[in-house]
Amino acid sequence: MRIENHPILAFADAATVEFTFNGQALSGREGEPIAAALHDAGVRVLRHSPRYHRPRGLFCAIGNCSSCLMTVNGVPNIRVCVEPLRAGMTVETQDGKGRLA
Amino acid sequence: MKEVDIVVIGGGPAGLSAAVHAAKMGAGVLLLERSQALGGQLVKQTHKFFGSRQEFAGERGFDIAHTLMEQIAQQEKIEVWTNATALGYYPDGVLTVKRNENFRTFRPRKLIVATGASEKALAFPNNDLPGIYGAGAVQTLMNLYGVMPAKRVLMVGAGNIGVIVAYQLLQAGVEVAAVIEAAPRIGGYWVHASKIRRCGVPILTGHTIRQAHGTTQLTGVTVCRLDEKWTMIPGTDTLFEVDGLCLAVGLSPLTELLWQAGCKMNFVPELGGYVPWRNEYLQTTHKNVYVAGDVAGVEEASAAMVEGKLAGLAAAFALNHQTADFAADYRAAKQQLNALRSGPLSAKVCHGLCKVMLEEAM
Amino acid sequence: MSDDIIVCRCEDIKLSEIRGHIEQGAHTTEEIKRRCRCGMGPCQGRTCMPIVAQELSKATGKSVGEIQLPTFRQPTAAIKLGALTGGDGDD
Amino acid sequence: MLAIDGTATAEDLQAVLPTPDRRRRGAVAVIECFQEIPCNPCADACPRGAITMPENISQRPVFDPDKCNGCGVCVGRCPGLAIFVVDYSYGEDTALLKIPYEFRPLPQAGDSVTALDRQGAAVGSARVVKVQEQKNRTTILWLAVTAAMATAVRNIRLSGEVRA
Amino acid sequence: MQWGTETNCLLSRESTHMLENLAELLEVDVDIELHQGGYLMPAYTEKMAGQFKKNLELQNTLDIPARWVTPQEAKEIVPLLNTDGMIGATFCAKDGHCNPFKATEAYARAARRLGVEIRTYTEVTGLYAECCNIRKVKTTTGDISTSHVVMAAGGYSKPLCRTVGVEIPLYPERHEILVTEPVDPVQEAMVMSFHHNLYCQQSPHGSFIMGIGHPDLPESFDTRSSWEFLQEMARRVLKVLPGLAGLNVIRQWAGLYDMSPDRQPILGPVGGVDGLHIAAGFSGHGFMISPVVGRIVAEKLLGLPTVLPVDMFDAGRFQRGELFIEPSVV
Repeated sequence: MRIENHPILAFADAATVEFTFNGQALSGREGEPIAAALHDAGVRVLRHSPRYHRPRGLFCAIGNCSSCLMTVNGVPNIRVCVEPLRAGMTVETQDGKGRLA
Repeated sequence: MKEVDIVVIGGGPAGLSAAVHAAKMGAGVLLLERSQALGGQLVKQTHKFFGSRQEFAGERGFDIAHTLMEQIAQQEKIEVWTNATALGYYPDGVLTVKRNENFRTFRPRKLIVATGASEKALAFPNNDLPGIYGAGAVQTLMNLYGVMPAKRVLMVGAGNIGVIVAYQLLQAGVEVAAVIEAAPRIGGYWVHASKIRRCGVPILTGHTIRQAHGTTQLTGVTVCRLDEKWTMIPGTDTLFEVDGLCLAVGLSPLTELLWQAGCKMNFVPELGGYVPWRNEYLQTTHKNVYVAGDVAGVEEASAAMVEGKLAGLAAAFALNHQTADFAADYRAAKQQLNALRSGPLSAKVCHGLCKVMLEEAM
Repeated sequence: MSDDIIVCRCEDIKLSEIRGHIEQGAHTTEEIKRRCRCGMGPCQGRTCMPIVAQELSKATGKSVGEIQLPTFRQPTAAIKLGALTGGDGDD
Repeated sequence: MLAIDGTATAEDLQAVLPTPDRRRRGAVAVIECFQEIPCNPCADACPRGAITMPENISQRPVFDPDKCNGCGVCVGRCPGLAIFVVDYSYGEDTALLKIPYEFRPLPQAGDSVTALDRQGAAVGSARVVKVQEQKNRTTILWLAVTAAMATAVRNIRLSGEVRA
Repeated sequence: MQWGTETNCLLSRESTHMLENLAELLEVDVDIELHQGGYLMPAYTEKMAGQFKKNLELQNTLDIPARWVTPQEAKEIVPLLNTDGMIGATFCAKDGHCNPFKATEAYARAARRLGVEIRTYTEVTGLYAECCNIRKVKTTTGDISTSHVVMAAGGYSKPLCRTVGVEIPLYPERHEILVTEPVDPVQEAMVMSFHHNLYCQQSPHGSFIMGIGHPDLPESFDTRSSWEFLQEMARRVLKVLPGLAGLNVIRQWAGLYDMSPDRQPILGPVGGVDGLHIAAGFSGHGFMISPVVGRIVAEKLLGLPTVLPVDMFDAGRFQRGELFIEPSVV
């Protein structure tokens, strides 16, 4: 969910772009981290962990922790907390270690 | 390979200030910032800062960031690289950098490390469920991108970050179920605590997490009380039905590059963990490596800015750059830092700093 | 969901495993790393090593400051092999 | 207690609330700053020199109620949102409060809102007299409350809104 | 097992057999993560192809199941392989790798069970000999009296032997290595290219591990990493395995090879000091042959006949000018 009316901050306008998440059409703001657009759409499970297949989501938001690795445009292990959203991206939940394209 | 006078690593309050003051002395500066934008944690801070006018007291963190960025833009001697991560510092004095998706190498004559700190994690069952965030992540989502992290959040940690982010959550329209804190006392400024308290948010000191619940994402958190030996008291469980859990349980300095440089380090709990030995010029035991801000010991942003100034001036001076007011400028900044650290709340930091101060001068 | 605690997110390592290695005589972060890969993932141990150090401190009676951390190896952030071939060209 | 749950005790407040004599003379600031933090914008803000820092910025501000006229400039400047203005001379049994407010949506002058105490509990209703928006985005709300509530009320909730 | 001399072929063949059955052999319950995905060794010149084919003949007479493969077959074995310029390759499916930490642990457990005392966190500071006989080992946790010492301290063997006046021609050489983040298995076999002077394998865990050989590195105990290695490694490996370009490097480190003048180990007693036996100088391929070498060292120590002949590796060969020439070594 987006913050509609903030007492202190004004959020810069960015173009709305379309992308897909596991085949589902979603939209977000161009250039924001993919994880932000997914959160706005209510998607918080970003991957499943390599050994126990536990659901994982956004945790550190600075590209440190490996919690948010997803497959983007076919490339595995993309840190979506820092990867900017671009129009037409294919974003997929990653199960395990990811397949080298 | 590019030769540079001074490379500043980190575009937060310490790094920005270091770059400005080194450039004012006449040194060429390359400023590296790993994220898309300068400002570090400042850009996520919606509250007004403490301190005095010199440290922009009364202004909000993100406004201060913009002021510093303007100062940077005015300095021709500063080159700014964003999306640029320092990858390694090698024995031959070469710094490697990833900028966008390119690999670059430098041989800086002086290096100012202002990499800040990273958030500590907490071990409890199901601590990896989606919906559990570091406080920094929550701030990034809400305050940079305008996205709510959850509908109802439990905050862990009543240090300044915990109480400040709890207030920011309320400002964003997110419900805050409570702030819990393992210590028997609130660590953050009482004024920040009072702000969330009068919004009806309970602050539960002497409480910790027993367990998080949820199958695919967070649905609740069981909290229990701690006795004076920090052990969980049976029968004191409370369940909070929340879809967000925010961890603000402390910071530890991001010191990888300092270890790689072979700087002598010391474990100082008062400063957040391992920090480098340094002299009064913020120079480490590696003569070309200076530090400023949280990487030198976790403290407030105001102190980080002044440390940045000191490190920037000292590194430029060491490269034979001179200005007429250098000595006066330096003395004034020292006094400014001492004033910031003069209160009882800085006693811990001062105590910690004593454990890593080198005596010999530059 | 189990009651166990994930210590290392990268390699999915649980607290019970860490404690098991400590019981079997692993008394340094380096030994634990070699036995179970804790800290060897993409995050370079930033999340897990403080927790491991705490466990070692509890088990050995040493203070956390006396627990030696594993070496901080380069690179501090992940970089693609393809990016490394570029060298010092323009961006 | 502030250190335990973030709420000032009666004793804490005793030291900062206006004396009966000062109450009678009209609007006055209440500086609920109980901790020695390095900070001095309140002293810089006061046009009448009623707030000063004794020696260094880490001490608590010293307040001279006789110099204060309750203008409320400090209310909007205090980084800790810890300064309020209370005016017991506002009406027969009504006091005027000026409180800092940083939430949206803002109430409008004339609205009736729920008055909250220092723990966020509803203690009655308040009438919004004026909404003073400021450049620094800390809005100052002027609230009319019963005199009996004036030392307790420190926040508001819009009608029908449940924040926590 | 794809060596060019009978001795090395046999040492590695026997060691492979031992590793294949290590748990039974040592009577310990340890999974050493042995994975026999094969080694692929591409040839890019006629000269190299000629040597490889000669090696194959030798290997096949010794029951080592290596074979010649065409570039196309090589690509089937390693799908990411760039076969441009490749004449062919040799491949032995029985080659593989195992987890060295686990294998060491297995041996340590077996040794302890047999009564061996293992002292960790104990640094050997020197040896002590009297009348040309070993008497003591000096350590940071006290002296140990003994009449026999097996010096298997890698590059540190030389300075330690010096403490009793024995000079062995070893020198440490820094070798750098890098590892990528793990991905699902795509490459079973290790690629070892003499032409590019590199090796690259995907571990069972999923990460790729790779290193390069440097011809004339200075003697050094330095184990710090260099930035040049990252670039050089990436440039070379992407020529052979271009599909790895998108893979993230997460760590680099360096270790020491204990090099001997002919890049072959020094095994057995040394002249001058009785009771001092050397097992060092493995020049980067020690782990591979260590199971059987360990056995041989024990046999020699006890004066028993050895399972394989290793006299050609004796310490005196350098003085005599009888270097052991192995044509197939990185």
